[in-house]
Amino acid sequence: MLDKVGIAKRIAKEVKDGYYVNLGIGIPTLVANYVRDDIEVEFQSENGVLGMGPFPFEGEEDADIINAGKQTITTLPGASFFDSSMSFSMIRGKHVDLTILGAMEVSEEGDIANWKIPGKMVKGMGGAMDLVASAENIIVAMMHTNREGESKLLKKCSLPLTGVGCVKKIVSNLAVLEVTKDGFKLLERAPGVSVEEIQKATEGHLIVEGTIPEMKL
Amino acid sequence: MLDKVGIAKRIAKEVKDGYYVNLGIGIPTLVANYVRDDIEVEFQSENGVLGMGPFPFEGEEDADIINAGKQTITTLPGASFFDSSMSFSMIRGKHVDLTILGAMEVSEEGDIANWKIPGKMVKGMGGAMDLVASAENIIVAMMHTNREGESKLLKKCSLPLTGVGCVKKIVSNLAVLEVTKDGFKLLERAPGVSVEEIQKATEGHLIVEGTIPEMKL
Amino acid sequence: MINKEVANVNEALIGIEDGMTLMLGGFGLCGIPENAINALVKMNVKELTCISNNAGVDDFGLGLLLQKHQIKKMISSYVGENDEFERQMLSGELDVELVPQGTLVERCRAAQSGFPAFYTPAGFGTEVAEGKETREFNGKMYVLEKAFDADFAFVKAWKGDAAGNLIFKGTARNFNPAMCGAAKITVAEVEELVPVGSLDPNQIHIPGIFIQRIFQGNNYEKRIEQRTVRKKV
Amino acid sequence: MINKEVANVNEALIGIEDGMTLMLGGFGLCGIPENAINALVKMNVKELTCISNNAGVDDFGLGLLLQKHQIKKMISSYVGENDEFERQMLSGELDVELVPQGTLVERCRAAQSGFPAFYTPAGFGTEVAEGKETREFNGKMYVLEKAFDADFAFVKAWKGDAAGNLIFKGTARNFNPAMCGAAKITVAEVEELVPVGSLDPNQIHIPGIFIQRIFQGNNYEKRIEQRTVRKKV
Repeated sequence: MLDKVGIAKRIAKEVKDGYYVNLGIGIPTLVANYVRDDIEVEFQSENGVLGMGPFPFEGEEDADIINAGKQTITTLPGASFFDSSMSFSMIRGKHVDLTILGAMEVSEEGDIANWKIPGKMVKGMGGAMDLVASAENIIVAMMHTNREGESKLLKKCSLPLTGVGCVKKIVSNLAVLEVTKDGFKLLERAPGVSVEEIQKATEGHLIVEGTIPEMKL
Repeated sequence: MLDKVGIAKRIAKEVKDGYYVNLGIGIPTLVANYVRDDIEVEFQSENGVLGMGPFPFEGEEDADIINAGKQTITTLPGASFFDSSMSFSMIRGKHVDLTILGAMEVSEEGDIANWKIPGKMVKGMGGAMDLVASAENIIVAMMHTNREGESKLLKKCSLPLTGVGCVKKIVSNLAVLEVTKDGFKLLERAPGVSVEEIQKATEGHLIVEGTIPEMKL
Repeated sequence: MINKEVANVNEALIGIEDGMTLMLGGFGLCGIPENAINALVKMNVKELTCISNNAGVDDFGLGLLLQKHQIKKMISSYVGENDEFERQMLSGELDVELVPQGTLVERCRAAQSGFPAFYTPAGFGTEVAEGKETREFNGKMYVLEKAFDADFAFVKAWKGDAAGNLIFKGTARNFNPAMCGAAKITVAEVEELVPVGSLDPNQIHIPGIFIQRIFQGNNYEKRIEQRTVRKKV
Repeated sequence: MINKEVANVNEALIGIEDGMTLMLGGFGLCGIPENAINALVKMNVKELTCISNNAGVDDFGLGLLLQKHQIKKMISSYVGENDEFERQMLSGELDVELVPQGTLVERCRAAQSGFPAFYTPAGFGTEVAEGKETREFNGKMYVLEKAFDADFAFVKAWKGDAAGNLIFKGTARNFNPAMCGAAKITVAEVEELVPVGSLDPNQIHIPGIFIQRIFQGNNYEKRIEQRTVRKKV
């Protein structure tokens, strides 16, 4: 079973040379730390920066330079700042190659819910609805089940949706799955996790074809 | 009767303190020369400049700094350059206070035609359609009649329209007229021009109320 | 040059009334019009509708207006940093319209640019699209979204001049440019009001035509929400 | 940093084919992609649809492509400076779609920004609106206009870096920024290719993400159409 860092490490392997990548808040933010350093990737943050670097050294924080998670950041050579309108031109216009974000629920049809629990929690969708409605390449980083052990990979989402039919790939603490027209296709198992455990944790239709390899990190 | 400079001088009196003004090609361009110098006005050109100054001194022309008529220009302190998209945000968004442009024909309902003579001449509308569709304050600079002596202030335009019901005021070589819901209301006569001459040169409905003063330049 | 400079924040706020709709720039606490917000708190104007990407934190930014119940309705994309906000929203005291972030900024830009409406893919198939027209273009579904209609826009820039020209810094730019000229009156506060003519005309982010009032702000706190650092090795 | 630099204009044009739709920046002859146009003339690609505010003059800019009958259709707002253009248009050799200038640039920006369509007041009641949907918002009539769909965009900037970041100069900016990323492939030519990291991130007009190929242009003629001067007294 993977921890958050493990999920981030596995997703990092999906990042290809020449990709512009938007990272959501939480686990996705960690992905930047594990991308191979022999490829060129630029990170975009929807609040208006392209070419993000690592966090600043202590004492070098600048209140005017943050990411979408409101964390202080730095920029790399070749970086640029722009306004929110242009930022979403990049996102909606499909100039961003890969979007990695978290989810509360994903359905076997690729629907995603991650912004609201009616009557209980409403943080808002932020830029997630624009991202999932536009990106051709969306990877969801999530826990396979909630704290009560209930599956978060469902036939139908129970929570208000963020987007419909948009998720292409899921990396959970248990597995890597592809969302196909027939359901969740199991691609890889997390280290030490069996197909049966994944099956048990998946409410939606799970497709298991042949031997499922254990993932390499 | 006014010449082109006279028309420009009369229109210049319509320019008020604090106005952002877009000047069309031809007579309107001349208006800038005659605006009172005790008021603050900024000239916008739709190709992407606000705060235009006079033409450059010989030898100081810059191919990268032109107006919408493709003439070399200079800028004044406080000027800015921007792209065409933002330029039309200024125009469509009603941030430009006054638009002055030429016309081939104007109708008594305020329609204007100035971009095409079917089968004969097609220059294109440039920014004129955006300007007339958006501006609340449009003054047309034009000759009252064509070379054959036929009126250009008509009941209905015969040429393809640039915009409908948008012209508010006309300064011609013969008169100043306001476009009202009942037709062309005569406001002022050009020096030495009689109401009868104006009436004869106006095909559309001309409203003459009381004594019509001669314009002051 | 048309002069937009006003003496101070109080002069900049003349005309603000109860029940008005305001736009406020900023992303989180980054690039928010601190001086204008503090003055709105002091003048105790009520029943406001606020268009702002976020709602501040409990004791800073728009959180200050929320504390005093000056806000009737918030139009935002993300409000997760503010407990008092969540409390007022879940109790029904506060009316909230949540809008996808890209749609939020484009509804500002549409107002700025004279577009009444546009089609966007964001929110199709979700409750955001409920009651709105949806439509297919080239095999994909889109939602019709409309321009905002606001009374005042408050923006904060890094540098500006009396002509109203603005330059923003870093990610403090965010929603500020799209709100300029998107309301009947746009008020810009700047960290540094520089002499007219000292800004490079080629490098102005927002030309003065979009601004009605500008003033030199002061006492900027520029609070950091998530101070995240790494250690020097 | 993702490297977009290509060695020269020929490499930048790889993939251009007969019948393609091209966007070309510039206003009149100001800010046009001179190197790309000259190379398109040389490679003699045919049946092009060109989206460009103007059509050059008889012997420069797009006029060179018109002379060789390489253009099947022009989509422009103003074409008054080109006799050969007018001749081909009136004779029916050339298909022409005239579009209001603000609509022209916004149809580029819509393609750049993922908006399929928008409503604009320009052209309502004129032949521009014929066959298009019209609609009332708040008592005013608007026309539905759609995003362009182009294969290549050619833009010209003042300075740029290998990451594709661009800065334009003066009114040579015009249509160039809205065309960046508005076609499948955007090619930028620059007067000066500067080292990555030497441009101020706060002052970049177009971030590199919108650009696929960039090269150092040469032999810029930058012809002036209307040299208008005053005498020193």
